[in-house]
Amino acid sequence: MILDTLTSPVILFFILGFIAAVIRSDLAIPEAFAKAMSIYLMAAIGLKGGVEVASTGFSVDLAAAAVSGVLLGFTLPILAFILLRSFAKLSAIDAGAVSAHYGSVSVVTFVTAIELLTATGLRPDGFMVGVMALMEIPAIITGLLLARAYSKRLKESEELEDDGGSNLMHEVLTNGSVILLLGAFMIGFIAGAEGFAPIEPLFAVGFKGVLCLFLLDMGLIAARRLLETRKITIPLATLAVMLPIINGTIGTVVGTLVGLDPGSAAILGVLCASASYIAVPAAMRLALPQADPGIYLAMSLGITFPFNILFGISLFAAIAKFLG
Amino acid sequence: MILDTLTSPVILFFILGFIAAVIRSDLAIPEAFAKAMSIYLMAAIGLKGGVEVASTGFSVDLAAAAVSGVLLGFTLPILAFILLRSFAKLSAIDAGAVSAHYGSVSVVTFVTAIELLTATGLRPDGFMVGVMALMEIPAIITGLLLARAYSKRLKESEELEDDGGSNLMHEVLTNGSVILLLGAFMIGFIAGAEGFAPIEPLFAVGFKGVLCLFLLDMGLIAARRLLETRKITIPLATLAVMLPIINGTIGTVVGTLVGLDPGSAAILGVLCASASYIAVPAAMRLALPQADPGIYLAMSLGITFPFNILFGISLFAAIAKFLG
Amino acid sequence: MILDTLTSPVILFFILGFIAAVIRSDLAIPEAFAKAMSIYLMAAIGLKGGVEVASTGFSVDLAAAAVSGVLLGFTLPILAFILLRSFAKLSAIDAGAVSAHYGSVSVVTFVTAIELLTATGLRPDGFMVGVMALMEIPAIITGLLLARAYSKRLKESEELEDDGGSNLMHEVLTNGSVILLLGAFMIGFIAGAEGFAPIEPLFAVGFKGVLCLFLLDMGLIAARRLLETRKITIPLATLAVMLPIINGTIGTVVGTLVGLDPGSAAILGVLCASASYIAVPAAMRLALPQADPGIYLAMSLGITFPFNILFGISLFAAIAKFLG
Amino acid sequence: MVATVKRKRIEILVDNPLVPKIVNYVKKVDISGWSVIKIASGGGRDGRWQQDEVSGAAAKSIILLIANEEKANQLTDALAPLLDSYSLLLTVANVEVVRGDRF
Amino acid sequence: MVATVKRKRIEILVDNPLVPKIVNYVKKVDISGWSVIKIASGGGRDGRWQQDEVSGAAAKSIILLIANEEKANQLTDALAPLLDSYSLLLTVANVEVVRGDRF
Amino acid sequence: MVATVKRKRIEILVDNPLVPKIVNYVKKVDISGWSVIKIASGGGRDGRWQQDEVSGAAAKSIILLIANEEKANQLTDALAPLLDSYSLLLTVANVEVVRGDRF
Ligand SMILES: Nc1ncnc2c1ncn2[C@@H]1O[C@H](COP(=O)(O)O)[C@@H](O)[C@H]1O
Ligand SMILES: Nc1ncnc2c1ncn2[C@@H]1O[C@H](COP(=O)(O)O)[C@@H](O)[C@H]1O
Ligand SMILES: Nc1ncnc2c1ncn2[C@@H]1O[C@H](COP(=O)(O)O)[C@@H](O)[C@H]1O
Ligand code: NA
Ligand code: NA
Ligand code: NA
Repeated sequence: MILDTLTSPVILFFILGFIAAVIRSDLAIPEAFAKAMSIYLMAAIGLKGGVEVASTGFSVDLAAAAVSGVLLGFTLPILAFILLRSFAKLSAIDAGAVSAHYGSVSVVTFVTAIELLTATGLRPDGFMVGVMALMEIPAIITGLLLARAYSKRLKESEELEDDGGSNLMHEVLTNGSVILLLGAFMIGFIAGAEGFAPIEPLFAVGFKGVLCLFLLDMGLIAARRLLETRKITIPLATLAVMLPIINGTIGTVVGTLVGLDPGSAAILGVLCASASYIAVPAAMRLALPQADPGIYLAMSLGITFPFNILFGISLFAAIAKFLG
Repeated sequence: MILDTLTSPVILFFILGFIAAVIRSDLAIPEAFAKAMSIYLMAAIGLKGGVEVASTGFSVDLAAAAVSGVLLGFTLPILAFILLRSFAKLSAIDAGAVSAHYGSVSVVTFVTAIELLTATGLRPDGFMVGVMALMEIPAIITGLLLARAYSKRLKESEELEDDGGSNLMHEVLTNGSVILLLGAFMIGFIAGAEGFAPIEPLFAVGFKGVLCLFLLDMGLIAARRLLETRKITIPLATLAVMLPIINGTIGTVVGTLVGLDPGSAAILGVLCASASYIAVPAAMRLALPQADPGIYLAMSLGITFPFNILFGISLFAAIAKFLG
Repeated sequence: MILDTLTSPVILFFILGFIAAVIRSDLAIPEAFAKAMSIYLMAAIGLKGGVEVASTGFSVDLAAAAVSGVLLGFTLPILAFILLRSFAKLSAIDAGAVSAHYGSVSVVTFVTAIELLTATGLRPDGFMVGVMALMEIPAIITGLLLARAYSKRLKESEELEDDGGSNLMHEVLTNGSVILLLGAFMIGFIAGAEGFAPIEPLFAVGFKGVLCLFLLDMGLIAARRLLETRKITIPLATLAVMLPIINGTIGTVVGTLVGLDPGSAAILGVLCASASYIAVPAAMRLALPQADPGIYLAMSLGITFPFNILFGISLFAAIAKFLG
Repeated sequence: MVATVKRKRIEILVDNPLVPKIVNYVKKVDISGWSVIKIASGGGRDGRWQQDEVSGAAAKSIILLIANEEKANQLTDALAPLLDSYSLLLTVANVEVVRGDRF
Repeated sequence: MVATVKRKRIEILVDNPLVPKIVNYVKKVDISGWSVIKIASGGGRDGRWQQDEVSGAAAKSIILLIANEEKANQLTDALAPLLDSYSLLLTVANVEVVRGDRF
Repeated sequence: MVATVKRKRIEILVDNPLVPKIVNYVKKVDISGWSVIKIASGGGRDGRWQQDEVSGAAAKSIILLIANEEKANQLTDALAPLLDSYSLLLTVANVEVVRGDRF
């Protein structure tokens, strides 16, 4: 499947963007266009997921996937935190912030995985969109708790900003991408296949093409992050590859154990392996301003994202197939 | 039809946007994307209207609708002005500005109405797009004349800016949305069904989906306007619901009387009921800078727009059906 | 064909934009939307060209077209330079900058020509996209050499910025549009018809419609350039029409002589006739900051672009048909 | 060291639809040029607002001008009667302009 | 000539996600309003960045405030403890505000 | 009250394609960072222009820099020869930077 992956236009556009940035081309996707594409992609997958659940109904699998996803979101950051502290010698604040990213999920990695898996016959269940939306948040809580528990500096300054907690929870729960994903999911569910039909053309016809252009932009961004960073040490770079492998394997195994079909188990693996670069960075900037964005963005955007797109997805698909 | 309306994805996206803003989510549609969608929607409806008129030819109905639309545009603001002065105690300047909004039209309300009416079998005539474009302007003139006639303050400062008049008429007649609607209408008319065919895919395939995403944004904007406003009194809020009901009923009745089919009569009602939030606010900022934008934007965007989308369209459709 | 041209929606939208700007309408296409459309158009034509070459294979024609294109790119600026110096009395610096524009190419003129030629049965070969990408750069080199050779002022200040040369070559070779065109061409070539199929809907369905909206913007921009300029003399305006006619005729003749089919020969003519307004202006601002952008932008965007769209394409098609 | 001249840096915060009107005043006073910067969001007595409104009528920009003191005064005098009705915010600061004789 | 008053022009360079937090401080000090300007790109100790990042977390804005000296001082005092952890850049300059009594 | 230091606020108005070149000069002088703000539209001797041009070659930005006087002088000296050919507009103003020792 890796070869299939590497000659798919979706991936080739990512590579094109990456190369363009490496040779320092001035190619750039306007910010508003990139945001428009991400809104489109999220609305599309939310709708499709909702329509699918409307036709299949709620199932034990759905509940199993949702519960596993949330539990993994809460617990995976602990392992990441330990490794980041011991192996990469990060401060508790930075380790807490980074581990929150790795426990949460990347929407684009998810969408790309859906495309690649579907193309190779491992079509995941529609409800995994909902699972993804649920998995955005738990790791933020664990990451913050870990940072607070192990950082002296934080404990001292805590009085200063007592209103922070409630603000943060509100911010995280009403995060734009969470609302849009869950909202579109609900709309798809309410409208059903019939109500969805009139708007389907836009969301079906354009989907893969838009994903190409979006990954072109992600390639540019990932490479520029990597080139500009001055914060990535060898242990950090190593963990940015090891954490997705470990988390993704755990996720795929758990998915298989709770009875998901191979496609859905692989997607659960991809979700665990992927690191957030939208919701969590914004939350961390707010809740842990002392943490260094140079570290968590370079790791999640610059290394883990390309790794998952190019290799991770195929790896977890292989594991899921082997187990399934 | 109200139930159909409320479970249509187009409307559900509006509600999603509204709820997202109410729970203070940071969900946002980039400004450039919103403008792009509005350009797309206007070009699409203009083209379709022109193509349709090219195939049906000019008719008595068209002339009747155009003349009624323009006359209603000139006269409806007078009623609004009286109610705003007497019932809501607005100053002559503010009342003039608000009444200009209610005499003019909202493109998005029109487009949404076309979708909802077509879905329920009440397909309006293609030429109504042209009628809408013609109805954007007259109310601006009436609103300004009313403000000038009844405001002492304005009369005194009139010498200061004698060049204002010609500038304003130019500004209003060359307003981007008017030019785009009429221009696309002309292009559709010249190109005809055959010339339109090669470009139809873009404008047909995406239309309803784009409308969904645009209404998502409108929901966000309407709710934020409403939440941020400090200018809306109970009488103003009441009028923001009553004026569309009154104007819309008048429009539907007039439409039926001049011989339009029920779909077109309902659309004429919707046009009368809708309040402008693009062309008129810009014109008012220029021509009546003393008027308070906080009032007219909150009324037209925050209350009247949601009212029409959720209830008004169904109401005028029912009236048109009953009369037709 | 001219009549067909002038009633095609693609051209009508250009005219609409032009008229809107002339009557000083405030109609505007957001910059981010315009850039998004140009990225989409370049990706689409690159992909299609690559897919086509993948199915037809490399051919003698392709090599002949590529070599002629590059040679024409290097040599045409010389003629332009002589005319600009002698007839329009430009300084060596300005003449060098302008001649670089006329030796390079305009992507939108190319795309519009492809559409119009295909519609009239003169379908050009897919590899012409690659030729276009190759033709963006050579004229920049010739233009700069000419300016340096004939300008005293430049020779004196040369020591000041010795690092300029290598920077410039890098800038020009990694120019975003060159990378995107060639990159998409490569992706289309690698993916082939089969790999392209899943993403084709976006790039096929939307293409002509997007081109319409893009030309609407180009009409606005061209007319605004023309209205705002204070730098265009009658000799310059004359050359802005004569240079495309001369260069386009040379290009069409050369294309026919090296054995291209009439459609491809006409496209080579269009490429020679068109003047750059994206890659070259940016390169000139960097490499010849002393040159006046008011001159080269008004000529290429304000006069030559509309001339080619409205008349040039039809002219070179007629010549190619006559010769072919 | 390079020669500098003292000039005024004028900032006018204004609603987008009114920008052309202010620019007309700038031209009348014969200031050499102007630059417009968009405000992304803001807040005041009328509550918060963001640029992402379909209706651009409430969005704002800053017009930035460099001018000598005389022209700066002429402009502020010309705009003073409009300050309230247009709800402009007009500030003037001192700057050194490097080789700025043409402003 | 038109009357002017002396005021402070405060610029706060801040990461986008933190803008609402700073605005809360502005409101507590009771400054009449604020305006936010987007930074398109920039660079510092952490290297270059551009606005066009999917993750808006590293993008920056400038919050622009006109206030009298007293409120300006209150605000800078309130923000001082956050300067480092939020890596704010906070500058204060003198401006004349035309008919600016309400600021 | 919080400690402030006196610094220079430099604004360079420049055509977009030249921004990287100016940034190179900024780095040579070792100023700690820079921020770029887009100009949406403007006008001068060459007539009006707007950002929404396909060709970005005529669009403009402001590079904003906070630096101490010494570095500010070094930079203006370095840029002076380019002012005319690049048609830059370069202004320098005084600001107080709160806790700004690192600039
Ligand atoms: N006095 C000024 N104040 C502010 N911006 C200016 C001024 N003069 C020129 N500009 C800006 O610099 C650009 C080029 O001016 P010019 O070189 O005179 O054509 C204009 O489009 C404005 O954006
Ligand atoms: N003190 C201030 N400093 C900076 N910007 C302000 C200030 N007051 C008002 N504004 C801006 O002016 C707009 C209108 O303010 P207002 O007229 O008070 O509603 C606000 O939305 C802000 O963008
Ligand atoms: N001296 C400066 N002048 C203007 N902007 C600066 C300066 N230093 C830093 N910045 C801005 O602040 C951001 C963060 O800087 P830093 O904290 O040094 O990484 C940079 O990306 C710039 O946008
Ligand atoms: Na994860
Ligand atoms: Na109305
Ligand atoms: Na050419």
